[in-house]
Amino acid sequence: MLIGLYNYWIVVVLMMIGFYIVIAHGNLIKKIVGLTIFQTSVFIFYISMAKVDGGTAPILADGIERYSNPLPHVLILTAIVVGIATTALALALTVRIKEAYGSIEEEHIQEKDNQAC
Amino acid sequence: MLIGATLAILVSMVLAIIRGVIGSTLYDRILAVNMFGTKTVLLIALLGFAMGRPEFLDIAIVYALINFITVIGVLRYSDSLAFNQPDEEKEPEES
Amino acid sequence: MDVAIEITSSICLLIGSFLCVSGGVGILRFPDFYTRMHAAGVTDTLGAGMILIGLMLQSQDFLVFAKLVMILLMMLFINPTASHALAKSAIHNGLKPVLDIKERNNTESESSSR
Amino acid sequence: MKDLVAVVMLAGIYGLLSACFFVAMDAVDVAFTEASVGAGISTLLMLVAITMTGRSEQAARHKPALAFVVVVITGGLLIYGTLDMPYFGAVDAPIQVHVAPRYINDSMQEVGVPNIVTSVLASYRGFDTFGEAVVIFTAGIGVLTLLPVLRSRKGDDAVESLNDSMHEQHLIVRIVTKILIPLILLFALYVQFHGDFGPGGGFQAGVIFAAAIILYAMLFGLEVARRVINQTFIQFAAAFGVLLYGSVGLVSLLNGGNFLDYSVLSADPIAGQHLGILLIELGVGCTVTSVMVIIFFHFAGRKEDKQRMKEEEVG
Amino acid sequence: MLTHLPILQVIVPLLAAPLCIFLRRPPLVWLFTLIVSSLAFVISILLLQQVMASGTIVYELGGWDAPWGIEYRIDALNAFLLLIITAISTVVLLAAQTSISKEIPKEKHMLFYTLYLLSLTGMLGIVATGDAFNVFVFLEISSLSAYALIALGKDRRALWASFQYLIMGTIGATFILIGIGLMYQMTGTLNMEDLSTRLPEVAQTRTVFVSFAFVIVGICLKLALFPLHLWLPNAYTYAPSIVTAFFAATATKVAIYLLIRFSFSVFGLSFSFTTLPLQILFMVLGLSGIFVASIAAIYQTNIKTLFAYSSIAQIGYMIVGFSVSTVTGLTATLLHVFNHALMKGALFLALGAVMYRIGSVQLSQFQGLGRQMPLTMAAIVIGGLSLIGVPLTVGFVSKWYLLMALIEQGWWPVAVLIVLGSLLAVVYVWRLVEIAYFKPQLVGKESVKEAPLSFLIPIWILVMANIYFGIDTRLSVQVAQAAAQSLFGVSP
Repeated sequence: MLIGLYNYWIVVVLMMIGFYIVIAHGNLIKKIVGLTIFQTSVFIFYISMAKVDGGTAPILADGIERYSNPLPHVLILTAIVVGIATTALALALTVRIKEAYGSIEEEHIQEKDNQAC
Repeated sequence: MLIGATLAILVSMVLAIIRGVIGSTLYDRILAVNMFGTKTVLLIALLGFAMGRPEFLDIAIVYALINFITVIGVLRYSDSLAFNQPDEEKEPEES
Repeated sequence: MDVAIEITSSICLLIGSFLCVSGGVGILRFPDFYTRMHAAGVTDTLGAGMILIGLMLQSQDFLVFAKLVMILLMMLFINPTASHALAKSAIHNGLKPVLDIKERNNTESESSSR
Repeated sequence: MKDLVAVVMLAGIYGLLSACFFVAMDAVDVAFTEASVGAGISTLLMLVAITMTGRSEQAARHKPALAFVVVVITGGLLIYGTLDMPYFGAVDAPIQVHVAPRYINDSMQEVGVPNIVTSVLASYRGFDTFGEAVVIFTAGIGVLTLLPVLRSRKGDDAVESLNDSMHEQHLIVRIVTKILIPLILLFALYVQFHGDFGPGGGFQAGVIFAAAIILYAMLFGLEVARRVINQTFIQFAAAFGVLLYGSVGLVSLLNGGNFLDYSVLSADPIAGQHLGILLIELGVGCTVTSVMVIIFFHFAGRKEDKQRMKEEEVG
Repeated sequence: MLTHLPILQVIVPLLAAPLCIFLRRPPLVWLFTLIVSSLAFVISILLLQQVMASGTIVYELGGWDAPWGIEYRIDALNAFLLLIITAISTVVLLAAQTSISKEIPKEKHMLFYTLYLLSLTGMLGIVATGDAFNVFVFLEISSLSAYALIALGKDRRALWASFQYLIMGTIGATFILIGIGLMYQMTGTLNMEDLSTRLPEVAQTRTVFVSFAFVIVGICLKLALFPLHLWLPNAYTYAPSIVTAFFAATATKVAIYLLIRFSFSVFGLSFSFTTLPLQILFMVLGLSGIFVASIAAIYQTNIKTLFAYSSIAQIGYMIVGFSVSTVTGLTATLLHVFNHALMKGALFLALGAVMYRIGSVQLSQFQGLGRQMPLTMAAIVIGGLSLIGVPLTVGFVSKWYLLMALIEQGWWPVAVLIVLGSLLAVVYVWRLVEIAYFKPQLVGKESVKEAPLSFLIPIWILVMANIYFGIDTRLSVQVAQAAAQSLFGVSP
């Protein structure tokens, strides 16, 4: 079991590191970096599923019998695009937040909001 | 031999990462990233040969390009990065 | 003939690997940024070149060979340029080279507080 | 680690590493994309953003204990879930025996493209890719709304002087870049049209194309690049890409097939598939290039506009 | 062309979005968007008719058959949701041009409509598709445009709200992605129909259990179910009024749809509700959502926040109906989805009108508005009554069905709690009514006039619908029942 699944476990650990950064850090840029790590780890997870022992890249060529599963690759291509779209939007928001609040720390922003109320 | 070279590249990648983590100045980190990128290009090329399908060298070319662009990008913005450091932070380095 | 190519290629790869590892050690162990850059810059270009030549010798396909040449050319272009830009930028922004270990600490804090 | 630049750099390294992993896992197309996106574009965008938001993180955390508990529970759950999964690399896992074999065995007869990933991406699951193009288009529009161009300017001369220091300083880089940019563009075209046979395709080509333009903008000044690539034009180009993709679908609809059924585009189904894939890859490439350029121009432009406004206030 | 209706439903607004960029002139773009949205509405009516007459419609995209290609699968449930979304979108758009003229700078109007259409596309895509991964793609289209739309709000807090929503939404989407990945790992397919036949074989594995958990938690983040609701109040409060009206009426409904689709169709009833203690869990979460959110609503001074909390409470009702997991319970949930869209659409549009005239929606600003803006305030009152569940309004119908479902199962205590929860709604609606009708006018606000017609027409369309469907319940109940029955596999 250790041999069969260790790959997934490492990915899970990576995922959780990303997830932890997202929810525990107050700095918005760090949150975004965490989000990227989280998502990238999910991509790794998908790609590991696709691997077949003795398989090779799913581009047809003569004399090759076994290919890895192309479907997760396709899904992850789409997911990567979604990821960069989210990152770009999040960064744009961060820039605007910095302009509006003068800070990109969660605590400062919440303080300022409470004062305004 | 290919495997050996791959291992050597991996070792130097690890060393580059360590430098990237220790950093100490921004330029050290850029250097580490740059070196890491170069090593990645080589790693991809070697992996292609080791796995018996060397026709995927396009990826290596992209890596080389991207690496260059990243370094230029960092340098382009490093002026304002150095400028932008808030005063309350005296030593941003060392985690 | 094949054996000769195989041996040449192996030697190239061996030299390349050695250079890469030594570059890695250099970037880790040298005292300041400029010496580290020297280690990395020099070994990167030559080491990468050697490895790529080694691979070229092994390639059967023409397209693969052409791509390897392309990578090599780009490496020769890009690496020195990047090193040059990096060094120039560093010195421009006031990072001073350290020649004496004792001076190191105070120079570094000076440079980063800029 | 409090230095955000270092954080971003290391995140870039993480992107490179995961791309290496993808190569080792046979996912060459994904590695291609991850390299250009994860290590390239997103690192660059984060850097530009950091120049505007400040470089270092402040203040220690308050109560990460709760977050830690949540993370441990989620992680534990996931590991628990992996216990019944087929082993890594198993040949008889459900995903290897159910849907995928048809792609691997029949796609050559049905679509006629050696790169299975391309045929699945563009034909079998073409609608997902359409969605992908729309997602990136949405991001472009979102950035346009969030970071509009701030224009209070005297003339373009002022801008030139701003970049002078960069120009003089990096003369060699500029010359090398001048040589490289045509090569990069050529390579992008190669990736665009070679996607049927090797790794690559519209998205990757778009990113590389955009990277060339971004490189140009970084070294020769944003204003110069903006003059070369008109703002309205690039917005049109982004919209055009999505429309091209959509209209391929509509044409197949009018020819009596279902939406995005390329077989009806030509008398010979395989030729039709080829034509359809070519066109939609072009559409994706067009949208991705223009959106990436839009995003970068608006990030970097925001920064320069603000700098200029600050100077005008002082002056 | 009729056979292509399912795909036209989605691609008409989708292709219209980039066309907006070419049109550029705001009034033109508005008209165009309105036409496109009405077109989508017409398509959804036709679809509903087809489905009710001849059963499920399957449409294979790209001409590839199901597990290999992506398919659209429209049954009564989808068609019902499609109808709600397009109807609300069209009605809300009527007021859009007037409302955003005061809230959004002119040069962004074109982009606003583009984003609006994209977000509409995303929601329609989620509902129409029969492919699990396609859900994720369209979910992201709708979310990304939602983040940008919310950030268009005038207050700087809109930015922060949007950022929080972005983080939560992306985590949710990534969780769904993990869940779909695990599901795919165990079955080898992404098609929902195919999944539902292949999942029972592996239903006892831990992997499927975890994948279910991740999908459900991800959806609940999007749904703003009680403990995961934190992003919602701010996002609704600071977004432009039109956006709030549109999202409050549709976005959470789409999430409810996903919840129902995944737990009933994909994983199957027996897995979702027998193997797991989901029934109790959702019951508790739903009830606590109702109480916590209603009590929070009572203490709000910003009316938009007040109704945002009330939305969370209403989601609680839907979840309670869902957790009963009988045909009647599900009918109640679907009815409430429909009815809540009508109420909240009307309420938030009316608030938009107030915002247009006064420029604020603070409770104190409402003093004496009952006389100055009688039609708008009357609409708010009727909407509020509907929220409470007073007979002759739609709110009553869905609560009635909910109570019936609970009593059928013999869950008396829960039924009593539901009635108590409704009483809390009386409190917060009354606060508003009291201030608007029984307090003197504010000094300096005498010149405030009734809202312009472009507001009153859509508001009253929705209010009339509120009353009409409260009296003549045939259409909504029939469709909801058909949808619920098809999910339980009972032929109508």
